[in-house]
Amino acid sequence: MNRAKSMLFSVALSVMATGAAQAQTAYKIGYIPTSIGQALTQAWRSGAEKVFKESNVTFQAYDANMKAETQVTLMDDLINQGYNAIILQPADAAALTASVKKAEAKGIPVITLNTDTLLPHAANVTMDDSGSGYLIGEKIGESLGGKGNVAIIQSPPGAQAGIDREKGFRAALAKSYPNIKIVGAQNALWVKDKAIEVMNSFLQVNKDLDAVFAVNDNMAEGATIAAESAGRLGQIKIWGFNGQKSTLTLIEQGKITGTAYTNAFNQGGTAAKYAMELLTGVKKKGAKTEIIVVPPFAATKDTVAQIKAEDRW
Amino acid sequence: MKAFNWRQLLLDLRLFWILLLLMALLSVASDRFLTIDNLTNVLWSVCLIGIMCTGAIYAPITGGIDLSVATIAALAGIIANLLMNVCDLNWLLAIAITLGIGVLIGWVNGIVTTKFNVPAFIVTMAAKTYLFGIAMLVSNGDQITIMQPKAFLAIGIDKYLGIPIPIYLMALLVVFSHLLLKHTVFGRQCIAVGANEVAAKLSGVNPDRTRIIAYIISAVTASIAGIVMASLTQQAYAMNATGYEFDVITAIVIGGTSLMGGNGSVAGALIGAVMVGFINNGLNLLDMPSSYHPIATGIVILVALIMNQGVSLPGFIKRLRRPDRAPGQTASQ
Amino acid sequence: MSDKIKSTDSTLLLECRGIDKSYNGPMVLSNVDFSLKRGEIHALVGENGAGKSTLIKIVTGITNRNAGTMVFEGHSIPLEHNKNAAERLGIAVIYQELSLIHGMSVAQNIFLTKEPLFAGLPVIDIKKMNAMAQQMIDRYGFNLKATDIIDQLPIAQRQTVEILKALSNKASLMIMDEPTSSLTATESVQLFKIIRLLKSEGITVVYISHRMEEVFDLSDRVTVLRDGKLVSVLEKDEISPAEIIRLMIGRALTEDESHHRMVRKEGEVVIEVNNLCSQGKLKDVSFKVHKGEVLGFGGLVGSGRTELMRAIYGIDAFDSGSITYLGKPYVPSVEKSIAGGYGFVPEERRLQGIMGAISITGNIGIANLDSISSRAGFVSGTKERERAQQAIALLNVRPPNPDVLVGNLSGGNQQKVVVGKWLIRDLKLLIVDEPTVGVDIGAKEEMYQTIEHLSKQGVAVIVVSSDLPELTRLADRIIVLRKGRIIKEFIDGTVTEEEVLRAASGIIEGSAQ
Amino acid sequence: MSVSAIRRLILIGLLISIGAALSVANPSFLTLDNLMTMLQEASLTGIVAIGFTLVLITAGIDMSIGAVIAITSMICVNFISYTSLPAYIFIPIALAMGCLIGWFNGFFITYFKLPEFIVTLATRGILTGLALIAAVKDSQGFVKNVFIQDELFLSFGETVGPVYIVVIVFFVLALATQFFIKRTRAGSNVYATGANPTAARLTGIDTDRTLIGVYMFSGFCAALASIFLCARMMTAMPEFGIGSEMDVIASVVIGGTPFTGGIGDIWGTVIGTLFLALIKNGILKLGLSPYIQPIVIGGIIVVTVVLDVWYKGFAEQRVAKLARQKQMPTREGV
Repeated sequence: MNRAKSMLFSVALSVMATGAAQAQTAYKIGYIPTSIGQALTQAWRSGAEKVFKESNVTFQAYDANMKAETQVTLMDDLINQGYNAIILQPADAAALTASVKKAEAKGIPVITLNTDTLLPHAANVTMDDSGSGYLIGEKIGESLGGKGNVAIIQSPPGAQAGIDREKGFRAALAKSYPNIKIVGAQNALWVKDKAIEVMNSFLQVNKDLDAVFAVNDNMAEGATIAAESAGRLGQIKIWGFNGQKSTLTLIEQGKITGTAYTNAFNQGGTAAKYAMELLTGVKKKGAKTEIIVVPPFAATKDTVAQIKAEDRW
Repeated sequence: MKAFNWRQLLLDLRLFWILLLLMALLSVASDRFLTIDNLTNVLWSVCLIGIMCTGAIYAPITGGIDLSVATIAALAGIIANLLMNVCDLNWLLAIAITLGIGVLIGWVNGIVTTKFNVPAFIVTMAAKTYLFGIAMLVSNGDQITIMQPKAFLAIGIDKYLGIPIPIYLMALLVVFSHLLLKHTVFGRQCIAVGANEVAAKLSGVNPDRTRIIAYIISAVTASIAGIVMASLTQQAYAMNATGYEFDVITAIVIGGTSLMGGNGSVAGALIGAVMVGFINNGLNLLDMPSSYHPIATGIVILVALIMNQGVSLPGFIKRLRRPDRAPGQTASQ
Repeated sequence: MSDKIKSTDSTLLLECRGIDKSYNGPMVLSNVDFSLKRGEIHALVGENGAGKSTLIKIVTGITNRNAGTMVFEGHSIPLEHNKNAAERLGIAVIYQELSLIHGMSVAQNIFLTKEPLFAGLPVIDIKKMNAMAQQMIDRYGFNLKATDIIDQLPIAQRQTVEILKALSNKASLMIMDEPTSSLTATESVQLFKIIRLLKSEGITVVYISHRMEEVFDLSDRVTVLRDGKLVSVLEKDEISPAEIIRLMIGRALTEDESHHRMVRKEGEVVIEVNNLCSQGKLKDVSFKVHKGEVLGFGGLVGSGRTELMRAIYGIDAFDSGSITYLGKPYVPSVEKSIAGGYGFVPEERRLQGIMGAISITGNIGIANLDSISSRAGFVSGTKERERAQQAIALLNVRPPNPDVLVGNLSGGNQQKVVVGKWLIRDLKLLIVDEPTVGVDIGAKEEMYQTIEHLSKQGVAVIVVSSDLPELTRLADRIIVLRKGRIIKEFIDGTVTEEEVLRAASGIIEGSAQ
Repeated sequence: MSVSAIRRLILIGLLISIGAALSVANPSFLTLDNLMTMLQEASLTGIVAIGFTLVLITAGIDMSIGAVIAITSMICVNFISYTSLPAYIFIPIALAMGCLIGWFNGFFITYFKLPEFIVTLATRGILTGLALIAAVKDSQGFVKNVFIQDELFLSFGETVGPVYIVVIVFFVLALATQFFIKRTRAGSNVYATGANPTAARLTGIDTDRTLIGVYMFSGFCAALASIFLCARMMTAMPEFGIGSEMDVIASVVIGGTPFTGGIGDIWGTVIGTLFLALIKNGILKLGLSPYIQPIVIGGIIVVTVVLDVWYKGFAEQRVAKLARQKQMPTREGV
């Protein structure tokens, strides 16, 4: 069902794209992800670049090194440089709210990715962290038959995207599968090597661990390495989040059970198109943030084949 | 072998007792702690830090510091992958070239520190910044998944006799580095340069050359760690190992090496790394929130340092009553 | 044996009686009396290890006496004396440059911790401070500016800053420990003027020196110590260099000792230096050293002696000139020199000689890495230890434990380690720069014997020393440097300390400089 | 002119010429808005750098400053979320906490004679953890970053005319600290302790007390910066400031304060801070790839410090040579 929705959405987008291509005025659009060097943010960037290639846009990416303070600095700078629009992945909702407000007050539309800020702005293109977490919760619950032990590999405390995912996941278990026990939740700092360490300790403590949910794919891949090394990969269902290319391959190989796949190219493209439409006047800014949900797709061994090669990032 | 430094041995042993105490505490706290499996896992997880320590220790021994090790590791993984999977080189050759680039990086650090007389802290801190940029540039900012070749990937994960290869590698490097430091001409020269550069120079040691080699060794072991990390995580990524430099320095200092130079203990650094590994592992096993990890590590650093200064708990309390006499050396000049 | 001290009277500034001191062991001072009159220049003399510095430390409160009474300006000073109390009483020590803060101006250094403040505010009145400092400087006629930064001043001027600092503390007693040891002759003369000026201001000066002429010229009274005991107190009219030396060493010098007979040794030339020049340091220096010869280098500090040694050892490059070593042209570098059979004992032991935090074994091993390691670069711990023990036995290092950290040894034993690391090598040329500074008297004698022994074995030895008795005792030939040039060479026959000193000060055959 | 004055002029010259080049490269550089933002950015680092300069003058180092920023922001946000105390009450408490942490650092360094680097690194770890524990949590126990709406508190992030308050505070603090270290006895003690601790003790300076005071001041400055940072961001995060040590150290060292102690002043740090802020701000204007940016920044830091060290060595050698020639006219002979 979800997949159908997303397909529909893609079609709609490609129709809109033709309209935006007419624009001839030169625009400067800035892109501030939390960190430039991540599969997800790279995919967003490529998606957006593809859209902007068709029009006269300077698209400049900035690296915030995972720090909200740096993002605020960059926002200020882009405002001062007179950028026409900004695509932002806030490291934290509260921390970026003031900056986004400032930009909007200067007439610079800000389109946020995934994490929304607290005050109204142009748009939020989101893969719905919380909803996707919920989806994975349901999938895991379903596959365990409503009973078993689950561990969570967390993001650093305070990282909002990770928190939203985990919250959604916990909500699903609490609501539909109260018999599933969450036996541990540990932070692996978004990275693989820490995830291996954390997973190892999960495996030590829980001799009957049934499933693991890692709030991003990197950590899921790390968990897989640890489980495989301990010879327990077959007994444990590992779920990731994002759906990066390497994870999809691992799903095909049967090592990772599944991930909440989002077409990040598409998501970046959507944000880019929205920005162009605002700039060319095709769309008017509303009083409230327009929330565009790019629905997640639960990629598992059975469904992963449906994701086309060109949609893998 | 009779030329054994008993003082150093005692220091190492003292650390060893702290380590045993920590292990005892943790095994009381969690029944999962004291299992072969778990201990192997801890060793496995401290491998990267441990490998970096074996070389990075030479910087403080000669009176410097190397803050760039983590970034060198990330860069090494990226370069190795580039050579293997883009340039289609044999994996062994790729590793050799990567280590060669490590030598170059260390050489640059060493040259700027010695010949241009810039403090090592600043040199390696700046190196950390620009090497990160180079790593991003070479990898195009991507998280590259390394799928090939199998032999390369085996370095990080494969086991021999139930023990992961990186542990053997770490053990090998620890032994190698220990021998280098304690039983070779170069080791003596490093210690001499750190203890008194002028005296060393007048005794025929070339301080600049010694320092440059120290930074090269540091960069090479960092590269080895980077290769192991790339293989273990099957990933070449500029943000790999972020922040490891502080863990490395922590381990080295807990191990009894002074940042002022002139002494050092590779075994101590390994114990330091394992100690930090145990704390993290113990807290993980107990499912404590990750916020407790840095606190516990910080406290262990302070306790280990104070004990290295030769202060016992009763002595400490006694001194608190008579604060006019501080422990440790008399004047720190 | 000790002469009676003159009667106690109100003119005495300081009166110490029956001072005993031991540092957990032998008595360093026993039953010493020491008194100072107001406004006198009082020399304190004695051989190294006679107890001069301990006595000074007791007076200034750096260490405490075990027994005895001390009265300063009528105040009885308790056994538990301390430095701050001494300072408050007006006792000051002029350190070489220890107590000055680099990077600060003269005025700042003089008034550190007691800077003049704006009325009632915790704010330093810099103008006033500079003016006060300048006023002091002018009053004593020093060639200084209050705003000069310490780092840019030569040693002599730094010393005057020290003196000013003490004066600003309202010191009534100023103790100068070997104040001329790092001064040039002109600077020394300048210092003597200052000391006399201080005297005229009513300040008592205690002057410690090895240079008999200075003592003779300056002092109103002289206290002589020997082996921790008071030998004599000489009044102005009793002072003569010969008498002081007699009292210091306990007997009159024989003709042989005061006029050391030098022996010409003409064997194989070990090293030959021709026209060595180094800009601003050395000018046309040429000399030869033969096998088994002890060549002494005299001259004042700063005359280029140390620079010359560093150049022929290969530490500093020189501009022109040539060196022939063992008959072959030689361009020195430290590594080559060591491999070729040099040994080098540097001037400043703590800064250049020892590695304090490392064991005796390590200190000796570092210069012998070639002989204790295999070709692959592995050090043999057994061999290293053997060699260390060999050196320890050879020089009688105490304690004879190769694992002891060198920083924990006494000065003399530290020096033995520095020398010892060369002795176990196949030594052909040993350069020793100030071999016995800060070395106790027993170790000093051992050091001399070692050098004599080496020369008998055919090692060429170059001794650089400011200690003239040392030079005349050891050397077979003496070269005196002045301002980077060889000014005089004493080859055959006899030489007196006075002759050496005159040459070093530039006074040759009446032509004063 | 003294060597240090020339070094400072060289740095100012570089600052101005890079600024001029940037104005040509991108007109948006030389706009009031941009300059003000740059100054604000510089001031946030600069306030911390002022405290750090004093630490460096005593030949120490303080790695905990970033973590102090984090913990202070958590203290503030806790007061805002859980109490109705006004900002003028809890801000002094937060600043006092900064001092307390500094005292803790200073105590371990002076009492146990432990190396500064590692003590403050340990404190950094402890504070990092405590900040996370102290963070405001939601009902499920997840860290929740509060959007601050306390007006008095937020007024710290406002401007007076076009100038941000933090900039004014930075310059006032710089002025006051410069005055303190150059014109008070306590300030002289700081230099003396760094240049020659033995001599300082001989002169009767309580070096331990001076050191503790310096670390307290460093903690205070970091806490102060934290308040402005929170006001600017309108939130507080437990990660605030962590990792910012490196910028601070780079600023101070570029400003000419060496690691060896006894030398340096606040104006150097102000220039160094402005220099680094200028580079960081300017590089964004050049349209460079984000990958190249760290290479350029790292390179500029190294080159600047190498130049500075080289010039200093060169100048000092010349001074020494002149002094030697004055002392010993070799040409004349005897």
